[in-house]
Amino acid sequence: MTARFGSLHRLPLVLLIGTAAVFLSTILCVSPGGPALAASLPGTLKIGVLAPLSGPYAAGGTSFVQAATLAVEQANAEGGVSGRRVEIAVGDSQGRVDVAKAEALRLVSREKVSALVGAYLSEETIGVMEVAAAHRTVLIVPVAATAEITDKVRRDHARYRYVFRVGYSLPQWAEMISAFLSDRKVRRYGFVGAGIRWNHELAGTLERMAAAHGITPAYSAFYSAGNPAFDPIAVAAAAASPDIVILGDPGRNSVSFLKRLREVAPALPVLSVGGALGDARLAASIPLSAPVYVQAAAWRGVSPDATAYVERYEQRYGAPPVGYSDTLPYDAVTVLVAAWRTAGSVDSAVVVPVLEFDAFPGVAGTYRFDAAHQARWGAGPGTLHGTFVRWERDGARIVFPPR
Amino acid sequence: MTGGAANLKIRDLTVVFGKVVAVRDVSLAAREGETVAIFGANGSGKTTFLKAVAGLVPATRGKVAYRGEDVTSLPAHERAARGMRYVSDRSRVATRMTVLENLEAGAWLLPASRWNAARERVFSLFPALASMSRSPAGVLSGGERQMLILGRALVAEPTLLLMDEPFLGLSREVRDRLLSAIETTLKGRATILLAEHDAEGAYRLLDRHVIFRNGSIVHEGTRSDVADAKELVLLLHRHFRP
Amino acid sequence: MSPLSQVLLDGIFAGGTYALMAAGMALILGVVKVINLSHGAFFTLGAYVAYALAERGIAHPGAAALLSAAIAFAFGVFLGKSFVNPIRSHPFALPVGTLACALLFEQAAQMVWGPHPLSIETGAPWVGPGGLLIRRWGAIAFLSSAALLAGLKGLLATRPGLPLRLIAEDEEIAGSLGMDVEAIRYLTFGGACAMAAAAGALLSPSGAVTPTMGRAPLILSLVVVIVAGMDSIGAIFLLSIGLGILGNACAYLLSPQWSYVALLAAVSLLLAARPAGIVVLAGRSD
Amino acid sequence: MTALLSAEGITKSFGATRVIEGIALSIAPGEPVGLFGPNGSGKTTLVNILSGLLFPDAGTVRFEGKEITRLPIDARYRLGVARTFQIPHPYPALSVHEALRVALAADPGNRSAGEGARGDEEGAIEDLLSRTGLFNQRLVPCALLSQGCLRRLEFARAFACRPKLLILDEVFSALSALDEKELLDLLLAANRDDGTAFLLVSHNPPLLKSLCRRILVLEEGRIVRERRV
Amino acid sequence: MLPSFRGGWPAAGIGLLLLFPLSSPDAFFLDVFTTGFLLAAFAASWDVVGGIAGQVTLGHALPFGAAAYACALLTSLAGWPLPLAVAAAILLAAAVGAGVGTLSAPLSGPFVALLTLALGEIAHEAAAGNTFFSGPGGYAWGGEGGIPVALPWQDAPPFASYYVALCFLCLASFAMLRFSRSGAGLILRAVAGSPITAQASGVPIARFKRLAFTVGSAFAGATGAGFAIHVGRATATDLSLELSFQAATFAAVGGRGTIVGPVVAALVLHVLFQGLSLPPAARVLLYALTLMVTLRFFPGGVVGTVREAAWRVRWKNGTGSFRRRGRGRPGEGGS
Repeated sequence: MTARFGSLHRLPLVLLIGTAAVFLSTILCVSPGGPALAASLPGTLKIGVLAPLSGPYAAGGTSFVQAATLAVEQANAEGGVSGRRVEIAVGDSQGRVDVAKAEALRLVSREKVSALVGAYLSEETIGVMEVAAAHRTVLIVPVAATAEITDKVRRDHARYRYVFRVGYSLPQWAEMISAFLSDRKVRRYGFVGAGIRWNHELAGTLERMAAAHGITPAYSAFYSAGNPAFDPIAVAAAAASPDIVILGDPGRNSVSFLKRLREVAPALPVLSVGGALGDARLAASIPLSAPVYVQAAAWRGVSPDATAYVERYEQRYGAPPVGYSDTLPYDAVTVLVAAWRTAGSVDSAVVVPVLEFDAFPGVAGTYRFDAAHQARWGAGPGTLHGTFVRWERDGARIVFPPR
Repeated sequence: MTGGAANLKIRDLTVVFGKVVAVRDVSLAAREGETVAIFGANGSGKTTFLKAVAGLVPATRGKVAYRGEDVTSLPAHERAARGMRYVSDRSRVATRMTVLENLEAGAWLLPASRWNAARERVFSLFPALASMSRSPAGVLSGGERQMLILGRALVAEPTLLLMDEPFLGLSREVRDRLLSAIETTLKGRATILLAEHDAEGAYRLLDRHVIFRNGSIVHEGTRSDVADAKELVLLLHRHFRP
Repeated sequence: MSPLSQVLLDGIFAGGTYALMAAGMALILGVVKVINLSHGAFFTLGAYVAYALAERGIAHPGAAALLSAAIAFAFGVFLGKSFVNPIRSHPFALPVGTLACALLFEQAAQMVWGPHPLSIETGAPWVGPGGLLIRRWGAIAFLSSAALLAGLKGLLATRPGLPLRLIAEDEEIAGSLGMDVEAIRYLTFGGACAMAAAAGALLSPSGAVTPTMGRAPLILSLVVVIVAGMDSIGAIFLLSIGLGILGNACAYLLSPQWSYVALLAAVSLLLAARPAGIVVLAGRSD
Repeated sequence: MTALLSAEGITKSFGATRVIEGIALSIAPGEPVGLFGPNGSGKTTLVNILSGLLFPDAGTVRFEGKEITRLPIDARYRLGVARTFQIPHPYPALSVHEALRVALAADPGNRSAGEGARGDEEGAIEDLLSRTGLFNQRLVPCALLSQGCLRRLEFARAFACRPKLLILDEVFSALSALDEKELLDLLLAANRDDGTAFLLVSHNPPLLKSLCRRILVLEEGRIVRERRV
Repeated sequence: MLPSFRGGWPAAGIGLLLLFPLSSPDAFFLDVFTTGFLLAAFAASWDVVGGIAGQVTLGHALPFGAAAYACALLTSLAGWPLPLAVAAAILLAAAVGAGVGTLSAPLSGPFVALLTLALGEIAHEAAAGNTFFSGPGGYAWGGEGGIPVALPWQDAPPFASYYVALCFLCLASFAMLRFSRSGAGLILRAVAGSPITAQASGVPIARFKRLAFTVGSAFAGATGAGFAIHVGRATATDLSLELSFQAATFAAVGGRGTIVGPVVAALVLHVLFQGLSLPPAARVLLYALTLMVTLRFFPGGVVGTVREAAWRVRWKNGTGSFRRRGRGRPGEGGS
């Protein structure tokens, strides 16, 4: 008797009930409005920080959280926001869009954060954007550079107006690199990067922008993470005899590639677009037979703020920041806190206009957002513009922009 | 039970696989140098019994004592180190190893100094193996494989030989060759448990015989109980067909 | 120096790296009959040991290889004895179990040494005949994989290697001949892990040391081992070198982005072309 | 009378070793034929070629006049050529009943009949089970069966396609006398009542003589003698 | 007796899952469960290929991702209505499965795993490394950012997603269970158990292997399309080896060839390790340790080990201990 009743073969009945329940609850839960912001909590204010803390991207994600932590401490040292302490709540996005979305939901619905900062990879960030838009929560994007983010803000401002990017857009990266190449009298460059969309787009944008300076690409190659064939790339890059080789979005692979390249072409200069090569711990083992340049958002010595930040970071974590993915999250939190202070509230409806119209000083410069909520670059002192440094045996030296 | 000092004593050995009781409360003793033939239909538990004695399958219950030492809890390789050798059916040669390597594996526990002599002894018993010693065992015929398997046991100079259907599917000629090899090297020197179908072949070796049915011993007899192989066949026939 | 010949020479070296990993995996596959997905983790372990030594001023790859081999052997024996051996009878549980072990190690490495890439100085390459560069790490990888595989071949051909081959063919018989099969299995597992760690230590200066660095070489050596099998050490070596050359030639002549795809496609074609050599019954005449 | 199965010029090598060479044989409908040969004479290879598990390097195999040289074993089974294995390879997780359902599902007549044939299928299975004496074991997973039962299951599986030709590889070796007798009776009954031809491979001459009308003797890959009983 | 409750537990489980959202959990929990349901359906679809048919595939993300990408491209670029795009995506996944099945049918054992791994990785490389399509914004689509799915709604209420995904999981696993117990499923289990005997019983094993790949891939495709809709985007992760491994892991822990086992394992492991919001390091360590401990003590998978034990209990006293029954379904006897 029992075998007949409960068996999975009787599932249709259960499913019928289930389907009925689906319709019932869909009707039930469509009616009430969206979730309320937990801005009115007394005591502390929470900022949700999303970054990959496990798996292959854990290095970038860890630095990301470290920078955000310093920023919050700094904010609290300056008295918090209207006397309320600021805290961060961390979510591990694991490099996956579904996890990033789920963690963003957790931060918003359970941790009751007032704003989000993150995520690290482009796909994660685009997923988190949807959560931010749905919950009308401010999201500051420090790293992900894809044009899709700002494009969405431009096209559907009403929905995505909560999203601001302090990180650099591809044209900004490309513009800066072109200026630097021009300054170094480079005529032909080689471009090598991981075979991801970001690098393909950077290479394309750079080619267009550099052409204005009369600089042409001599070689470009994208490698696969499954079998990064660095030897042939290094040989081919050297054979094309460019004046400099640019490494796009480099993680640990940049170190391996640089070693391969220096074996074949010891005198060929290399420019790393941010990434692991800005790491002082690595610099000691990098072959420096020719210049190694690193493009960074900020560096020790660029401004008093930058120097102070680098020193605090080094003191806390044992090594200076690499200048990009562990500097911009600091600025993201700083900008957010400044906007809260100005607005006198953490309510998104009030904070968004403040972010849209005010200027916010940070380590890398002063942030002003354009119509697509992308931080604008400027030429004068105090504006955003990025920095190039060159590694020497005893540390890095700022070489661009010229003072 | 026959008199004399039994050097292999098995008491109430039981082996259960899942739901199947393969061997049920079997007690058996064998004296030094005695050959005991184990007859039984397929599935009557002969193979499991021999493997349990050799330590290749765990005994569920019961005790195996060899030369006064309880070896029930010892793994197969430690029993082998005490002179036991399990001689499997002919499918169990390492086909990708050469004949010589198969023999050498058999002499794994033998001091290196005695290896050359042991090898030559096997080669003189089975000249066919000597001529093919460098070939992979996979090319051997069935009879040659059985010679190799027996040779692999003989090189180790065993004191207790557990033979599982060594003559299965062999021509009379090969069988006689194997029988005489066993007679010249081991008969009277080592204790032999021989599980067989072939009453005629086994009759040449046995001192005693037992008959298995459904995992138990149903009949025990001595060589003198049967006058010749034919009578043994008749006896077995009676027991196999209830 | 012609770029193409340099690329092909580098391909041989790259193949040496795969062979170095594949040798140990093949040994485990043959004797323990397990596809060990934690092999890459032991490679990573070796690299971290080398880094830790270099940081303390002992930048000698040989010393690092010895120390890391000893550490990996200990861990490998533990893993083999208390995890792999008991669940061997469920062949499907083991790839997943060893993968979990690799994740465990990656996370532990990240907690001990941090997630950031670390690096050891490479040293200058040697210049060979015709201006060809002989990369130091490449030469090390090639020579040590050649030596390792030759040693393995030698071991298997001599008396001490007999149990390994017999266990690969028929464990029960090995046990009945007096070989301690369980012990030989976990010792082999430990030994193969030690080989992976030594490889990691030797190759650590060639790139960056990170917790997940073992993943990429794992996949490629897995490919080598499954296609070549344990039977022929020579086949492992040749296939590794072949894949190395193919990957590099493809990256140079076609596109680097497709070199990984080209390797996998080549292996797929190899499988499609001769599945008959692999089907169970074929070739058994008796 | 046309031959049920005929083979000509069958040759097969593995690597450098030629296992069988230029074998020709034919089996008439309903004819019991024996194949005798010492170990290593190529019996199993020949059986594999005749049953479609291996394809010959040269030569042709015909069944009822149709060439089937490169027809795989499953297609031959559906034509009515069934074989048993010397060492049964059971499906560990399937019961005896299920194992026979698999064999019956492959029968084209059974499959095309659709759901209406379910009763027939049950009937056929019960018939096979009772003929082979496996009825009491029908729900037991194959992994728990004894050797004798596995051999019976091999027979039941082979009979499931109502074979015109049975190829039996050493089926009676290493069996208890009871098992042996029952299976022999089964085979003889099939031969007598349904006109099933069989090719019985064995190294047991008395057995072959008692069962077969004709015995082929295989040595070193060739048929060296043919004895009529 | 324990076996008599066998069928009751799934019903109770489904009832609890239906009740759960009414206990007002937060949106995050609902999201974790929704993803869990999809992963569970994916694990079950792996089990059709890797468990029932015994073709251990490491490229099961291929049909999953292919359907996700098809769903995204057809809705976003071609402007197809969503149901049509989903149907097309499932068909595409089935076709991909048929193709993979055709290629791998002559292979056995680890070679199947290797070939499917290679095919999956090739697809992943193609998706991760290339920007084939230009979206309306003037920037490229594809690559690591993936391709959005154009949905007719915005911000689906988590309740709705939860119930739809649960409903999908129930229907899909019910269908897969029925398939595994059908005649074709029986033949596939025979092919998994012993290909030689199946072949000698007249089973054209290549065709049935292809069938298993096709059916399993169709379900994987349905899950992939659902996943893309839930996440709002198809990304290269949908084609990754990690995802294939994840499915194989759930099957190993739950019990291969049981369908229910992988579903339960996926739900429990996913909800446990995503839902508890542990610190990342603790999560990875605990996840790995749980896997190792489970496999150490249930090497046949939890459901598989329990089922085998029940099996042995039932036939404890040999072949005569069960009653003669009528024409019942074998293997489903209650005592």
